Amino acid sequence: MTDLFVILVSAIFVNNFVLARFLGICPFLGVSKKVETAMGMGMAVTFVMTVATVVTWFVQYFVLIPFGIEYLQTIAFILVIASLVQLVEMVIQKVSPVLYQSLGIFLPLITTNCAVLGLAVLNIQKDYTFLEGIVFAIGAALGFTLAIVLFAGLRERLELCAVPQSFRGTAIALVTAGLLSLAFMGFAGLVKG
Amino acid sequence: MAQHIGAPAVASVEVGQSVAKGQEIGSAKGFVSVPVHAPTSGEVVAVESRPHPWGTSLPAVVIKPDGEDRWTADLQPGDPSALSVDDIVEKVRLAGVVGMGGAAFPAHVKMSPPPEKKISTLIFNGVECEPYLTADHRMMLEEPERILQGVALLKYVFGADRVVIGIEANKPDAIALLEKECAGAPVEILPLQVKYPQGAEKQLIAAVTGREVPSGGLPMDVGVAVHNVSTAAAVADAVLFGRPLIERVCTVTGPAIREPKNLRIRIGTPLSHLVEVCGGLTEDPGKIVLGGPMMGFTQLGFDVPATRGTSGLLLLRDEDVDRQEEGPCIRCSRCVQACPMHLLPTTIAAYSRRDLLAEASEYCAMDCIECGSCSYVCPATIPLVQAIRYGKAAILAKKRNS
Amino acid sequence: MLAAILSLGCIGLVAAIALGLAAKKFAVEVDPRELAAMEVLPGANCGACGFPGCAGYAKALVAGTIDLNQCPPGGADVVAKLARILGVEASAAAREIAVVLCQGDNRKAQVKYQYLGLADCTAAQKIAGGPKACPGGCLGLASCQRACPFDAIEMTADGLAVISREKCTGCRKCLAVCPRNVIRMTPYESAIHVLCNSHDKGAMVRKYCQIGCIGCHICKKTIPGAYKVEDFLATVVYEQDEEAIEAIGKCPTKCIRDFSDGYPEGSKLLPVAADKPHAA
Amino acid sequence: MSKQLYLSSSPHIHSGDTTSKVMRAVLYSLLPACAVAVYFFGPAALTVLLIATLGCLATEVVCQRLMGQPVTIADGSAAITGVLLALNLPPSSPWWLTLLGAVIAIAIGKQVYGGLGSNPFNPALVARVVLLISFPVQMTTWSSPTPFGSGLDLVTTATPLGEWKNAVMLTGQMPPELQSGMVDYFLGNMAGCIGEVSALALLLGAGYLFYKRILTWHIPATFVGTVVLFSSVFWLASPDKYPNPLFHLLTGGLVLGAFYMATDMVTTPVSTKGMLFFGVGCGVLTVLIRLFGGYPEGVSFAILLMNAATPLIDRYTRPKTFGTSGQGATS
Repeated sequence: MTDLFVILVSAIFVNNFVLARFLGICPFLGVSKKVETAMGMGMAVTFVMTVATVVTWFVQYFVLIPFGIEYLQTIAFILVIASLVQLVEMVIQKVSPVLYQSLGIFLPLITTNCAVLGLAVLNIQKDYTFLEGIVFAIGAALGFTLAIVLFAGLRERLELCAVPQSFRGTAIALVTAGLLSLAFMGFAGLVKG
Repeated sequence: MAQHIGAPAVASVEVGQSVAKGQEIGSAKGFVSVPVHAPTSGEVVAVESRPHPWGTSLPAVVIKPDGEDRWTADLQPGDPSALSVDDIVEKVRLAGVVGMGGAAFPAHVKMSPPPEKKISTLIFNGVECEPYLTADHRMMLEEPERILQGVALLKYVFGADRVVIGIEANKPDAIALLEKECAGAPVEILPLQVKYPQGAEKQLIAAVTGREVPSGGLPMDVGVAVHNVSTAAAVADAVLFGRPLIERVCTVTGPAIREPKNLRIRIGTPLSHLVEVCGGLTEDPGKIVLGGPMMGFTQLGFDVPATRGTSGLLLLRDEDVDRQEEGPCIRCSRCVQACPMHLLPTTIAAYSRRDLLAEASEYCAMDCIECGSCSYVCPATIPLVQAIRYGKAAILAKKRNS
Repeated sequence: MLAAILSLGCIGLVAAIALGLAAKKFAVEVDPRELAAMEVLPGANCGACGFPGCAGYAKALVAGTIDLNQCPPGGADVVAKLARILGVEASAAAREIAVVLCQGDNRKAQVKYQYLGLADCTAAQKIAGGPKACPGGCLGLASCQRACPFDAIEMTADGLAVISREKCTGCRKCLAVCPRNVIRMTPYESAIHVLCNSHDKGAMVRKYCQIGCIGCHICKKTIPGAYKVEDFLATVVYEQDEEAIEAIGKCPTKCIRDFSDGYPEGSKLLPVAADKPHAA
Repeated sequence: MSKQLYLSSSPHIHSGDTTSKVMRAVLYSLLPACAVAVYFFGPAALTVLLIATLGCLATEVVCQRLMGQPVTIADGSAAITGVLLALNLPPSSPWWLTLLGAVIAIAIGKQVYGGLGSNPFNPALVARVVLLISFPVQMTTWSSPTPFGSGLDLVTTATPLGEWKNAVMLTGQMPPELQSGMVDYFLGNMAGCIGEVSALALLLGAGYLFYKRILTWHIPATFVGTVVLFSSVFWLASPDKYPNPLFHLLTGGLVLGAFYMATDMVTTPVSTKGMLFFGVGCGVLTVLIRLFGGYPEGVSFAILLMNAATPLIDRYTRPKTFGTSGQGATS
């Protein structure tokens, strides 16, 4: 139980996927202009991450290892994740066209999102059990959501600031992301994860 | 002719015509409108556009007084016990009575709430609406009978169970006098905390009844009607004596005036005359403000007339005018603490200035009462109220268009 | 090797079937022409077409409810492309640009009071009709400049808005925010304008502005067809302004200006060599 | 009348309080802390103070010149950042470190965001954390205080919090003598950053700000209160291992942080509810990082993290608009 908790906290704060591992920067920068959109993206990623973990775990232990083809891990995982994302995309487009509009190109980009693939690979590398893997996935996804929502809040505020012309847009967003990551360094060593 | 909120009256006299004091010289157009009356007897010398306190030139009737100050013959005194509610309201409308606090909203409109809104509490506003002004205070000290006659009439009109006169606690003389005057009458005199904007309608209602007027609603939504004490006196004049509203009390004050005074003025008197009566200026003023310092309008000169809503004339010197350049917001949150409507003035202002109207109205821009508290405390001297006002106007315009 | 091919193939097959089913179940119709139209439009979302952004315009175009020439920033080029996508004939709109009809900056035109507060023309206009004594003159608080999505408006040091003839796309955003209606749409080909917006009588205008139109009729008398005077204000008749240039030197207050010769005083904009057919 | 009148929108009077007056009051209130710092750490502290302040002012001038904006160092905000940065550095900081910090604080912490009022993070803390992560050796070389004129050189030692962390790492136990010097801790007679050592001097200054009504109680009270409560829980559970709340209160940068850094108006919530939440968040994070984190001191990180959360806090703690609280129903 403690182990699971440590995994969770570690994934959310200490080894935050975005701010400490620097995975998933693309949607982090792309879909963080509004808090609502960021929340939507967070949820989409949470869903994809959790399901992807389940599926890739099964693929790894029931297909790749038995057949001795672990070297095909990357290809197999990308294939699985890509199909999953397609599925999510279709569902969102049907259920919430507004969210679909605002997520734009970044939704399909989760396909090749290093955060999702990284999660799947890390899960295998760390020899997590099925349950641990799921907790890790949820933690990572929550961490991603936390980071992107915090960041979206900051960017919404920046909209009202007199940021110098040359720093507007991505430049100031990157500076802010850097500072946010700096603040998250404070969690270093909180738990050994 | 624009003497009140709503459609201005239309001149009904011609040049050369001789008019008597109290005679109708402008007739009302529409429901939210009241007639205008000659403040004295004399000859009409012009019917044309003249500078108006609102900053533009508006239609006006210029009367040259004949010095006789003769009342018109057709005043109709009324016996309150013989009049129906509708009769009283009609008399108030014909007399051109408007809210005397400063907004000058026609009183008869306020007195005709839709039948489904039961008014249980009637509040009389004896709280000075703004700092510097003392007109209502003088009114209460000098003419309590007229006020109380009006109070009784309005109580009858609304059929209210509870009648309260709210007065700021720092005016013990007025409180004592009114308490003595209405001993035995079913009227409460309620001393209220001294703070701006206690005299604002919604804040007054909250202080007296503990009820909050819902956002976007009117006092009648919480079963309350609010009238200024001076309005009560004007109602009494109109109903009991048939006298139209042709005079009011106005505070002339400020550092640039020699002898600050409360004057009983005829509507239409040029401001220059008020200044003369108060001993003239001590120096060239930096700002001429009609109304109070928090919500009044600045004027281009002294050649505009006093209107029914002229509660004060404030003359500031150059050094009283805050000319500090606007700085960036440092989010000190003083405006947030100061806002009587519990808004975030700095956020609304920032959105308004960037024309982000959807965001501004989401932050309840339309609930702003423009009391000026936020701008007053802002250390960066950001014109918050002006920005919010700009945003409100834009939001309204957008709503009208769609 | 076989295992690898088979297993990956199976995974792929399962995924393909799932996606295929989902695609049926969650299908959403989008007109491809709408997407194509979006590609062609400038994407500035300026709103000149009257729709919320380019996407809204594209939708309306496909629905066939409006003409193709509602996008001034796009110009004839975009109209042609849209016509190809939608398969209809293009009707090219004549290029119109906005001009500030005023030269009364803070040095040339009188100011009736010192304005304190929000640096915005609409807000200032509410305070006794704005600080400029002239009821039609440019207030110089740059509301139009902030509204311009194309950076086409310059504010001179003395507080006068000047619109670049080259950068202006005719989107009319500045017209909407100007409380004094001093900005007008004019044909791009006409570079000569009477730069005044005051309908006051000549004597009044002289009192508050050195460079305003006093309604003296001299321009109209010089070239009768090219000018008209209404309510003490002369304007160029843009349809027949071929010889308007002849009257410029005659104007006693110098309020007629040929923009192909130079922008109003104080502006840093440079005139582009005139491409109008009747340039002198 | 020959001269022109002023016309403007209402209101026509102003409280007279201005941004620069506020800033100046904050500067004055920091004087006692600076004085104590110079007393305990001698000329070294004075050098750091001067370099940081002048560095910040110079950076502000350069940045604003470069961007073609009016230079606004007169408002005093850059000077405050400089002093606060100095107070957050160890007395033995080399000059280049201090100067680098000043440049980071103003250029990256503030000016890229558009100057005063726009920065989401506290500039001084941004600089401190950047330095702490980039130059851990210089930033954690502490000197024991050597009262002015005692003629002693600065001696390298550890801060009380650092000592505790080392001891717990090695033995799992807290050296009991750590908790014996509370009076010294209160006065400032301990190792630490220049400005954080003397709770007494900082409280004096804060008292002045309270009197001036520049500081409100919300953030400091909830911040300190949460630290005390939260650390009490651990202390009561295991008094041998965890230090008592008073130790938490007086050592490290809690007082400096709670009264000066966490109350920076620009980077904190505007509503009362938001401020309370902000204070609690800072408190919880501080204790967590102090007791379980890799760094001995968590105040800076805690405040930065809460700075990051400020827009969200603002969003969800908006005051209820008058007339929407449901008290309006006709009774």
